[in-house]
Amino acid sequence: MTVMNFVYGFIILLAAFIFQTTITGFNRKVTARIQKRYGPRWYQQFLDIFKALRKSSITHGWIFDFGVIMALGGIMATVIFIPVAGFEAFPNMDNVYIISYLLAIGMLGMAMSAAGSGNPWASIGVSRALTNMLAYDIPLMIVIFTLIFAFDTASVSEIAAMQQGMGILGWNAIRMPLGGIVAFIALFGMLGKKPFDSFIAPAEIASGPMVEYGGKHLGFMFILHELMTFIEVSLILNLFFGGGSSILVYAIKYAILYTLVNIISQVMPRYKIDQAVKFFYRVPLVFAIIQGLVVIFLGWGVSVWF
Amino acid sequence: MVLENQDNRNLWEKIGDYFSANSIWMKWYCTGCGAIELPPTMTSRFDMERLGMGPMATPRQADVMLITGYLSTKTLRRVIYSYEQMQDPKYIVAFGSCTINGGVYYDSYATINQLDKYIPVDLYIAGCMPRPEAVMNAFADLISMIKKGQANGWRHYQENYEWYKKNQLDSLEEVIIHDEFHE
Amino acid sequence: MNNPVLLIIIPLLLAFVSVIIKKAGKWILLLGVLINTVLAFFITTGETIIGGFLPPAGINLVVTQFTLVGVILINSLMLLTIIMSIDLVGKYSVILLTALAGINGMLLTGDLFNLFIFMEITVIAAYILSAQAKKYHHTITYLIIGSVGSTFYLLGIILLYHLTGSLNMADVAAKLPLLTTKELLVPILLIFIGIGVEVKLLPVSGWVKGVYAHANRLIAPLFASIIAGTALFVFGKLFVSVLPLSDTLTMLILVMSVMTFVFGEFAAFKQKQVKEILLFSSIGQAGLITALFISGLVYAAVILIISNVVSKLIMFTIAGAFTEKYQTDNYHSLSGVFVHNKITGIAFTIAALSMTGIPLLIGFYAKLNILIGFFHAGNYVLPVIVLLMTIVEGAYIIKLLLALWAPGKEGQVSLESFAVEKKQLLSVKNTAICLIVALVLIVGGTLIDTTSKIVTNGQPLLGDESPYFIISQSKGGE
Amino acid sequence: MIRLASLLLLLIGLYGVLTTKNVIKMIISINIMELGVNIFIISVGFITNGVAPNLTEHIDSSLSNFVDPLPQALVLTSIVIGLGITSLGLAFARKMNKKYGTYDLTMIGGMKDE
Amino acid sequence: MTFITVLITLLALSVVTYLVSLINNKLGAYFTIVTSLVTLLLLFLLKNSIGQLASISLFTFKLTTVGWYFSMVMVVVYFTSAFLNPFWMKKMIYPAAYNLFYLVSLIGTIGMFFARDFITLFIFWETVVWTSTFIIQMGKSRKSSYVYYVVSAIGSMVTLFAMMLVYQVSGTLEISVAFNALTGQPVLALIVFFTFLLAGLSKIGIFPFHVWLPMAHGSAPHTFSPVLSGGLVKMGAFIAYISVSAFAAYEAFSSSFTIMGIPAPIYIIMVLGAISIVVGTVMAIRQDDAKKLLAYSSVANGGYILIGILLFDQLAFAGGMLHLVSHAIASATAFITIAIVAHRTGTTKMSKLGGMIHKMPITYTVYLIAIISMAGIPPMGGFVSKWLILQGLADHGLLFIAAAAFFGSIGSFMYVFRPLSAVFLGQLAPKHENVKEASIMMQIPMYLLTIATLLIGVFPKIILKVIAGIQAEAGIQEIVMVGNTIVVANGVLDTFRVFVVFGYGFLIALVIFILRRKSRRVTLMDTYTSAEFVHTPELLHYSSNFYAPFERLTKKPYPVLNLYEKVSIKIKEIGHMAESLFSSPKPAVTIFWIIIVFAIFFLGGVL
Repeated sequence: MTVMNFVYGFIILLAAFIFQTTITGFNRKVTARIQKRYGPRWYQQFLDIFKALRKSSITHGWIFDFGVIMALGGIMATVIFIPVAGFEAFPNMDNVYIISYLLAIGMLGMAMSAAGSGNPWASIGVSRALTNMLAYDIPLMIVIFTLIFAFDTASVSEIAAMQQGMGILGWNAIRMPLGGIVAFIALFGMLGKKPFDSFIAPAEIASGPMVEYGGKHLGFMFILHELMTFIEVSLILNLFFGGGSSILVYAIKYAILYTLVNIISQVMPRYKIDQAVKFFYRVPLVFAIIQGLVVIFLGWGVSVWF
Repeated sequence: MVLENQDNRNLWEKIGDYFSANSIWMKWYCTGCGAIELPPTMTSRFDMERLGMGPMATPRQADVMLITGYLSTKTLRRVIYSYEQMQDPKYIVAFGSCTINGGVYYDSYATINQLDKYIPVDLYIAGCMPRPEAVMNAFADLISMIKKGQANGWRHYQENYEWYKKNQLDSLEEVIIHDEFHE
Repeated sequence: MNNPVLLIIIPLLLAFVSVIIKKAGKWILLLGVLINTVLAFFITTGETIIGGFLPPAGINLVVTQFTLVGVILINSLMLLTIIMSIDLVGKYSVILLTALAGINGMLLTGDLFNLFIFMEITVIAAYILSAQAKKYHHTITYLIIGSVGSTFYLLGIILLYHLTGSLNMADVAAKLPLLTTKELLVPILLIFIGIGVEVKLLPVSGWVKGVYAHANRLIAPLFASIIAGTALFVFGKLFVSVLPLSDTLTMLILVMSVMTFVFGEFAAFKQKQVKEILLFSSIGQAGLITALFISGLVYAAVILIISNVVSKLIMFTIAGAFTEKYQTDNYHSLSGVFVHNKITGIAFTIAALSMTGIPLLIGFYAKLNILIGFFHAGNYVLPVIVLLMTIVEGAYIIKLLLALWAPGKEGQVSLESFAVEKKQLLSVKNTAICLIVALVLIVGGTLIDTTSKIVTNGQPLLGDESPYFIISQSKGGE
Repeated sequence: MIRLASLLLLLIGLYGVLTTKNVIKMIISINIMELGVNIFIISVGFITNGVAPNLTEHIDSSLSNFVDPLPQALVLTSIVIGLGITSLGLAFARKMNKKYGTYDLTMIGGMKDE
Repeated sequence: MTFITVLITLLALSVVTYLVSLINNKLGAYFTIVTSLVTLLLLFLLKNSIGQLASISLFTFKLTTVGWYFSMVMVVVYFTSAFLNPFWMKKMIYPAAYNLFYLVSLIGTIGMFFARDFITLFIFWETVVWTSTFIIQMGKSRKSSYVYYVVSAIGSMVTLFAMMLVYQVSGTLEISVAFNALTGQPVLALIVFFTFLLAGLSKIGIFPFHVWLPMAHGSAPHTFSPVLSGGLVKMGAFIAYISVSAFAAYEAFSSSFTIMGIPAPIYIIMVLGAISIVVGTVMAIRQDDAKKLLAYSSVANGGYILIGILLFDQLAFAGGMLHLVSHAIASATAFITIAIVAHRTGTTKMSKLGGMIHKMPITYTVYLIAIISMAGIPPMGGFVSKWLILQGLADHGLLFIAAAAFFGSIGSFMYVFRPLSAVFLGQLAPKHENVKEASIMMQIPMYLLTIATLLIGVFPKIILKVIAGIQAEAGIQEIVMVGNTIVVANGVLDTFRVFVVFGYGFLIALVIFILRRKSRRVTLMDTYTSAEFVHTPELLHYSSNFYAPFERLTKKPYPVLNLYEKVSIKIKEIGHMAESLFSSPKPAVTIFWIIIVFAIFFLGGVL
């Protein structure tokens, strides 16, 4: 653990933020085009974030601030652990459990801060978000568990590396197709994209957890959202779509994956939260378990494809 | 209301205003008939996201409040309450003649005639109701005003708070009411 | 001094004295019981011939280690009961002395017909005692069932006499194996039912509830621990060492005992009156003890009898005090009664816990021996039943204890102010006795080696060779 | 024969206890039972053409047709005990009648025990 | 110093405590703190004499690492909870007895963990059961105490059966030797395994036996709930440990049917553990009472511990053992904070609380750290143990159990957040306007436990070293630590680094936050209400039906809940039947039965 590690970490943070915000801006345009609009400027997302940071803000007590900071801190720490195309700021720290549980501290911070505002919408939003998490995470974790069992490692970068060299056929999403489907669906839930966006639901619960945020808190939330998106997409990308052999490949794959999710989500309606839970437990969970059984008992898709 | 013309902003404020001008989130207060003019403004025909504008769920997040029509005394209380919850810098765009002079309701006992006696309006859009073209035009004007640092209604409200409060209390007796049967 | 006849003679004699000197009745009673208790500690094992005829023709008293335990136990308990309830004795001193004589006779006699006579003496005394509650219909019920039972017993021993030509237990025991099972069936069955009525085996003990439930502080422990204990000892003596049981009969009696055990505990679980809980629990325990005797686990049975009668003595005394002071023994109406009577409560609790078989109390030691004995006999079903019933027993005991200790509604913190009105349950003397007896339960359960030495005196009880728990053996050398 | 008769008496007594409601009748039934048992006891010791078991010079002690004396002793005791129980029972019955005004157990059994 | 000396010292101290309590119960309560502290110190000194044998009267003891480990956990929990005792003395109906039982149950647990033979184990076990039963009834509910006892009794009686069976077969009571006699007798081994484990299962609250936990934990005196959940529940884990180590379940069932290398009997128990994770999680999410919620979370965490210990390998076993500590500490902390809230406000119902953070920020922070650990989020203790368990499960490929573990771990976010939000965050009801922060005395245990949680989370080595010792003692592969890094076959974990990086991220965020303009403080009621004027804070507090959609999904409770009640009713019915059939006041009925018995026996004898 040297200073350089931290510098690298900061670089990853910055790069992730800039990259993801750009991609988000790009996708806002994509969305607009789907809706036959012109859409905002590609850097609109940056403008929004900086504008939010610029505004004045209110606070509902120390936890309202502390939660936001803790959320962003936790998410930033998680981003630092994400391996990008074989590049790791802190080597050997890319354990999939660390990433997925460290992610939770960010969420906890956000939830805490939101609930600390004393606004019932925020609490409802948090309750929905957590329920949503319970829905998508189980199938996803089972598939990840299958991967760990199959490759005998929980390191994200090692799993990513094992998929490379065989082209598209090496991807876990192809080797373990059901698992790939589960991961792809779960990504929607993780990103809070339609049809699993009921915890934001601006017209229903006034944007849920974010209801009381204005000014810099809102700006933090936006940054947080961008970084979280980066973590989640990267995780799925590394685990199921082969990661990337170079930064460029990684970025392209990333953009395609994210855009694909965005495009699909744009034509989706919204599930009620209990419907989402039911859906995840009916389809992806069954898929995940079948995939797990296939891998564990038959060994298909572990060492070789075909 | 007199808008300040001389530009005495420092560099940070200028940069900030640049961001503010290009990213305007609105809270549209759908009190009157003007609300129906906004969907076409937002969707593919006029697409106000081009300007970096978009709807937001709560006043805390929003930069601009659109008063889309006449205000009864009852709704005025809510408008004032929501406005005070917004974060600086914040702007108000008032739609239609009702907000300017009462419009067709000029002699109604239940509506107010002149909005800027109660809260600072940065921009009026004339018409009954203004069409989306007019609305888009007004937004463009608002953007340029912000860029120039001329949309200072929120500052004006802070500076003349007593005056506004007095007007509000004269008409409403009480802004934040404690009892739902009061009105 | 080792003539056990005195144990029978002295109470009888004093009973006559007590008739004459009515005023001093209770002191004579106390004297008699005291003498008896002291004597009980000094008798030694052996055979005493009465009347000069040698057995089998003559009458004899047989003192084995088994009877010795019974005699000491029962006489001491009698003493304690009398001391505790001396104020209630009143005109019953004659009856009590007679009962004492009958009880000692039952325990000591070596003759089947004498057993009948002593049993009748005891039972008649019991009838009269049961009338103390002035519930004459219950007394009559008891009387009728008891009479039928004794008639059966009489018929049974006469049949045995017919078959063997002897009434001496040892002689009969020696002769019976020569007879066929079928010949023996009816007499054994009749004797079993006759004793079963007194032992409180279930289908034939309808009298118990009526009599026990209304008995007072004096009568209730007398019935529950003294008479019941005696009956159990007699049962053990008869069915382990005298009467050979065929396999079928063993099985049937075992089933009946176990049924008594199970149903007794279940019925106790259902009750809400303290005395009714205790009486059904007594029935259940009696079932278990007979089952142990039938299975040949005499040591375990004796320990269980000790545990049970001592516990019941304390508990019934206190339960009697409930009725005496609060006119009810429904535990819901007695909520928090021990708040004001902590020491009484502690004694009651220890007794109850011992009954449930809590470690370091003698009930636990009994349970250990039961398990070890059954396992040794290759019986894996009965231990399961015993343990399941322990759970049921524990359940109603804890419910009872909680109600008596902790007043207040469900969902509220229990406070002293919710408790029933403050009354002193037992006098200081009685409280002290209860506590000391409770401590005996603890000591007996802790110093296991001593207990076993006292009970067995180094020789197997009634020829029971099955293993039992001793620390020095079980823990191995170290 | 006599044993059958005694058995019959026993059963009659049992039947009586089972079916009657009146306490007095029950006690009588028990008496009948006891009677049956007593007769049975006697019959056990009875030997046809037996001799009284008196040890005098007139009787040859080697004879084997002594009537067994023991049952007769037993029966005496049994009768005494039976008498005691009967009188006790009757006394209780009287008491009961005084308290409840009836000899019928079923009438009282239905009452609350308070 | 011998163990017997320690035991007798403690016994003497507890008697002294009792006597002091009789005079002044508050002073007595302080004595409980002192005594438990003395216990802690003495136990710490005993670490050097591990391996020592001791015996007194009926009891024999052997000092083992695992016993030491378990009893240290227990004493820490007892010691810290004891700080609350003085404040509850006037709410107790029997304060002196409470103090005595508190200490006796502590001694009971210690004796149990060091027991060398079955009888000692059983006696101390029952001591704990009874003392805790009598303590629980001093709380809100007698019924809970009753249920607690009954379920415990089911466990202990069945276990007694197993112990005596083993004694019968082996002729010895010594735990480490007795089980050897079972080799080569698979059926017997099976019976002994299930029956012996039952006490553990009932104590740790595994699925069909979990009913007592929420009732007892929920309504026990607030001072005792931390002990129950943090401490006593862990006694079950000890039984589970014996069943895999001394009993050597893996060797005993090596020839039986295996699932992923796990013998079927062990797998069945693990499935029960998995079910209790799911049930505990689902039920915890549904609770309104904070203590009940935490109690159900204990059910779920008990499942983790059981699974971990039963796997008995390098990884998951260490995880289970570590989870024992981390959950004990976290759960005790959480219960202590809730107890303090209850002390200040008089309720534990979440729908009646809210906004406590503004009145008791320290309590809040402590609770926050506790739940972070409980939910298994990185910088805290709970994460390391959960990580080890999950890695271990992945190592074995136990899919379904892992699924339950994931469910429990994600579900724990939901249930731990609920009290956080409903009790501490949200609107402050006006009636709680004058609530004060916990007093210094109450804060001490909170600080101690919080530090412990953090230490375990950041430097798990402290505990894992001991666990490695236990693993060596049990003869399995030891957990490997290189520096601060836990190195296992399928992953590495360096919690210190995680902590530092988290701190780094936090620092960056803090800097950005401070650099921006200061926020204006507004009141809690100045919040977005769709421009409606609301003046009742209670109306703006979202706390009842917190997870309404989820509750809708899990509306139908599973049938086992009523099982005990049904059995109890059935027993009463049979009892009533027996009573009315056999205890009629009419003599004719009994005579009838005499005849029937005669007839049956006669027929039986003749045929």
